[in-house]
Amino acid sequence: MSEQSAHRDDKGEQSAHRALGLTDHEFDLICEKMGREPNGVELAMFSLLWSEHCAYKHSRKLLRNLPTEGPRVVMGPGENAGAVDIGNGYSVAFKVESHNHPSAVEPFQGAATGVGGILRDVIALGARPIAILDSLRFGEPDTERTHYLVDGVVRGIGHYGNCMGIPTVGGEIYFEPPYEQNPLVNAMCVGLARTDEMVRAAAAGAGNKVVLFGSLTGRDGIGGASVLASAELDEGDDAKRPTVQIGDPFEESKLLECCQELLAEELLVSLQDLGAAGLTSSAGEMASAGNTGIDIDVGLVPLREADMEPFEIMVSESQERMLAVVEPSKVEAVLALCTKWQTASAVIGEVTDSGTFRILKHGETVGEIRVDDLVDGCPLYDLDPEEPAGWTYPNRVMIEDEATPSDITLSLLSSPSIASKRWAFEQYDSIVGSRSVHRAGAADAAVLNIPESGRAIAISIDGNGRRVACDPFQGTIEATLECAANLAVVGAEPLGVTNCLNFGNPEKPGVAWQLGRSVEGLAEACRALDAPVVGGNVSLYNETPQGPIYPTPVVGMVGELPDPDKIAGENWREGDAVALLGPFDPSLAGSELEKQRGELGKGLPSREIGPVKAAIELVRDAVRSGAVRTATDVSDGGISTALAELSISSSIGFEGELSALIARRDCSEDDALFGEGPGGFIIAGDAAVLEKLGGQGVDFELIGEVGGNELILEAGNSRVEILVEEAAAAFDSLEDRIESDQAGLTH
Amino acid sequence: MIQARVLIRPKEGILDAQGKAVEGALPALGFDGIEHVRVGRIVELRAESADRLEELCEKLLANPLIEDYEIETIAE
Amino acid sequence: MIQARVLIRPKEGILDAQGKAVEGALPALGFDGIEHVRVGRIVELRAESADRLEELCEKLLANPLIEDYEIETIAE
Amino acid sequence: MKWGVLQFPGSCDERDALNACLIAEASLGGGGSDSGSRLVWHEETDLSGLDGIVVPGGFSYGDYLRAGAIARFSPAMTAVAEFAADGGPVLGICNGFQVLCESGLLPGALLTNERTRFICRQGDLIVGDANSPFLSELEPGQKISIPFKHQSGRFFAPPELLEEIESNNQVAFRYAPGHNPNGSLNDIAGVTNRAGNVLGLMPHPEHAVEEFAGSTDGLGLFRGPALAGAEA
Ligand SMILES: Nc1ncnc2c1ncn2[C@@H]1O[C@H](COP(=O)(O)OP(=O)(O)O)[C@@H](O)[C@H]1O
Ligand SMILES: [Mg+2]
Repeated sequence: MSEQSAHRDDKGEQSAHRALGLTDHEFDLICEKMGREPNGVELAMFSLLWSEHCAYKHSRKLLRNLPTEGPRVVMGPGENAGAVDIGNGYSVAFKVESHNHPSAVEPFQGAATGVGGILRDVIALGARPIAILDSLRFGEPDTERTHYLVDGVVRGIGHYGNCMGIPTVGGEIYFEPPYEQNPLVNAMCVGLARTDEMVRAAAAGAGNKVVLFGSLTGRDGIGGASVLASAELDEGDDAKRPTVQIGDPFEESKLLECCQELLAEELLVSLQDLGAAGLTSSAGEMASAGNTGIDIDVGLVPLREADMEPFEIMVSESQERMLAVVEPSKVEAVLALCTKWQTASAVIGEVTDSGTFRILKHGETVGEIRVDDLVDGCPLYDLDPEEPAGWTYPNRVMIEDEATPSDITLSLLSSPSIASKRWAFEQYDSIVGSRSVHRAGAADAAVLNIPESGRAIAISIDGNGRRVACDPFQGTIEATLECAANLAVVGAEPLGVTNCLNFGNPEKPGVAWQLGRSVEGLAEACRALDAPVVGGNVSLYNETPQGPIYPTPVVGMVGELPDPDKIAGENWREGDAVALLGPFDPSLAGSELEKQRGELGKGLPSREIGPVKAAIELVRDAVRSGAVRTATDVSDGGISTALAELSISSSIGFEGELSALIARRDCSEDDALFGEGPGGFIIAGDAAVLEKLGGQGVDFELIGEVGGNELILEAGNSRVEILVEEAAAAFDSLEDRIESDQAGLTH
Repeated sequence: MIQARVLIRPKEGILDAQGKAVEGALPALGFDGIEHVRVGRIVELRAESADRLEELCEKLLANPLIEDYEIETIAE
Repeated sequence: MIQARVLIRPKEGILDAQGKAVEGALPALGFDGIEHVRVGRIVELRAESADRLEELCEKLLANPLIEDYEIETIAE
Repeated sequence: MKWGVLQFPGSCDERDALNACLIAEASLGGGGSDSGSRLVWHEETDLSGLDGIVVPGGFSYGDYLRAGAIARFSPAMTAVAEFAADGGPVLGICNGFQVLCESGLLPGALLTNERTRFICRQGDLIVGDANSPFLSELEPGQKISIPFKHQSGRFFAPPELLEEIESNNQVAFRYAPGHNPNGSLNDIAGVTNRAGNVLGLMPHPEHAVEEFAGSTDGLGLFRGPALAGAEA
């Protein structure tokens, strides 16, 4: 295949580049840069590295506006993961990544390999992964397809993390119709490393050897590029071309230990994981970052199937593989350690000073591309944004007109997006590693003990796509603020942010507008919070003939706290006073209730970040001082839902009223009870202690008292009155809705 | 060389959780009239001889306390 | 009624993590000369007819993307 | 006491278990980082100098085939069998329990959970009436809170064997009423060998040894052998 050209005038391969996703313009550009037409191997490599996924061609310009610097930043965007300093010589590395499409095709393996992939990004920095979080989006859980996807994805995520011995400590799941055909599976990994032992991915030192280790290379994930295969191979051979990647956490766990030992023994110059586009992207990016050239001999790559073509070897996405640059004198020791950990390894090439990426097969050149052309040559596109005139997503009525405030509260609690996700999270090992700080019923932010630094870290992940669909700018600000609010409740202060931008087709003006406004919102919120964005991922083209998904920026935030013994939870006590704190100005726009009423529309009220930030800081300080032991932020479902959740988690009721809020905000009763928006905290405790939080420049009012077995909440003439038991039953109803027709067959 | 196929099944009388899960899923998927579902493992391998296959099963492939096994071989 | 036996195996070319781990462990257990270990599942069931078994495999028992299946039936 | 904690390819909780051993030692006035407690690589065969062994949780060899099936053949397990035969205390946790059952050091087997799913939850256990150094600090009937997390934790033994386990007082722990997560026979969460020096359980006492974890009820198991030794 290598000898043939991929000329577009050549009849048989006329549209090879198009079938591979390259435009005619891009193909011409490649020819121009190379001074000739690429052969098949080269074309396959270009098509992948110039893909949206690898080249960020529609998003890179936007991402440049994100704040990425700060005193605690150790590694920012551009590395395999971002990292921030947590003191005492330690850093935490973290990143969130999507595996949406593979999970739509094969939910178990798709989710499992999504976790495996993000773990390797963190492992590649020399960090030991200490936590996983997941952010999932599905359609409403009332179809066989959604049940199948939820079951497979949750099992897949659990399977990988559980087998690896890395705790899955948090996450979120939303169920919304636009995700029905295009679920989102985002996974975040946090790792811990000694700052001075972290490695970068850049290849260095001409003459150094390139070592591939881990799983054998097979035909996994050769998706788009199989077009080349069918052009080359006989008809009917397609069955030999699996595209589904299979995860093997056992292999990855050996790989992790092996990498840790290789680095501890100082045997590596640099390290890189193999992810999308396999060897092509990892070797290419290593050479690009190090301003070197690189030679790879596909004849030296340990294969699972003997008869693989050079292009297949170069683009295979077989999982659980790493690439290292090693000084010649240390190669033997590296291979010996790989043997100790029962993982395959081989020297497959060499770093050169040629500036070119040469592909050889048993010493004979089969492809040759300038590293710059391959890695940085892809044109970056400007978007062509246009704000859509109205609400472009469907509306469905899910609640009766005559529902009383009590009915509404129960309906919100049992809404799949709000209901307890215990069913899912109990399938995850959340305690392995002995760092997880246990707080009964608490879910706002995960807290991990870091004795190495003498502190703890908190992690939150958030992204309500529905609100972003209403208003991409405000919605993304809110997602970021919510992460910070979740951290505040455990006394943590933001250190850094990662994000995954899940959007539809950016070539459509409406989606382009969503993407642009969302990134602006992220940038604005991160700047205001002094929380630099140290990494992330972009997943575009999330749409089906039914339309695009909700624009879904998933924000992951890592913070630090001085004392894991002083964090607020969701357990209140009989007789506690309860207060509403913060500039919360509730509105039904974009709320869960508006969704249930089928009345969603464009726009969210804009809110200033400053006062929200002040409330976040006040809560954080109060929690740190030990004054507040019960706190939560007001989120989906509004105040009635927040109070109900607190009642449920401690099995004690509440009685109170919201007249002060209604007067202050001049809002409706529904707004007060069920409205959403940023900047609201519910805190509980000793009245005298709470009152000290008033009069500090942050809106504050006592709203009631803990006690009894009912949740009673008055707002003007509206009254919610439900038994805590009833609320708990509604809140625990997700399992019954999900687990109806799945089989729970273990793979 | 021989080609061997080892079938390993949960012993009669032991609750087969996976088999039960399959049975539980059938009605929702619209399958009637299916019963006695048992899920086991199949291990296929090539061996130089059949001599030690029994031992391999006893020691590794099956746990005689909870599983029965059956060996089928084809000489090649 | 018929008695059916469904053999489900990882597709050729698809990573068989189990088979690989078992094969890797054999030499240490003192078993030599064994290769090409593949681990799959076997599902046995009784059904009123064989009509919809194919569909059952596609929908529930096997994952056609990554697994091949084979149905053997015995009328009773 | 010097503990050895086995490490197989795919072990997950071995550092946690070692940590628990060190905390227990420290609580008894010994230990420290130079206590001599250490990880034992699965290829090691020399356990001399060690006073107790933990076969930890995790997914040894990926749990492929059956949980614990491959790990039992490691050289270190041969050494552990000798160590146990000489009366040394051996604690198997979760996957380690499965390994000990597979290798015949403990009676019974562990099957896939009744609901086939992995489950991770804090639960209550009732201490059984087994006579074991690991239980020396615990009273029969005492309730303790220990997390469990597993997919194959359903304890099974054929009727005669079960009867034998019960009549020989080999039950170390039962799930408290309503807390049996997996369908284990007789709510059995952990058993000992006849002599009592080998104990296996599905729940994870090593994840209940520090305040921040929400319970320290697991510490007793790790303190037990040293205390029993002191009494002897
Ligand atoms: N939304 C984003 N925000 C910030 N950084 C991003 C974003 N998306 C991608 N990046 C950065 O761009 C680089 C390339 O990302 P990616 O191709 O996903 O890396 P990898 O190949 O290592 O998985 C990474 O350093 C990543 O952190
Ligand atoms: Mg990477």
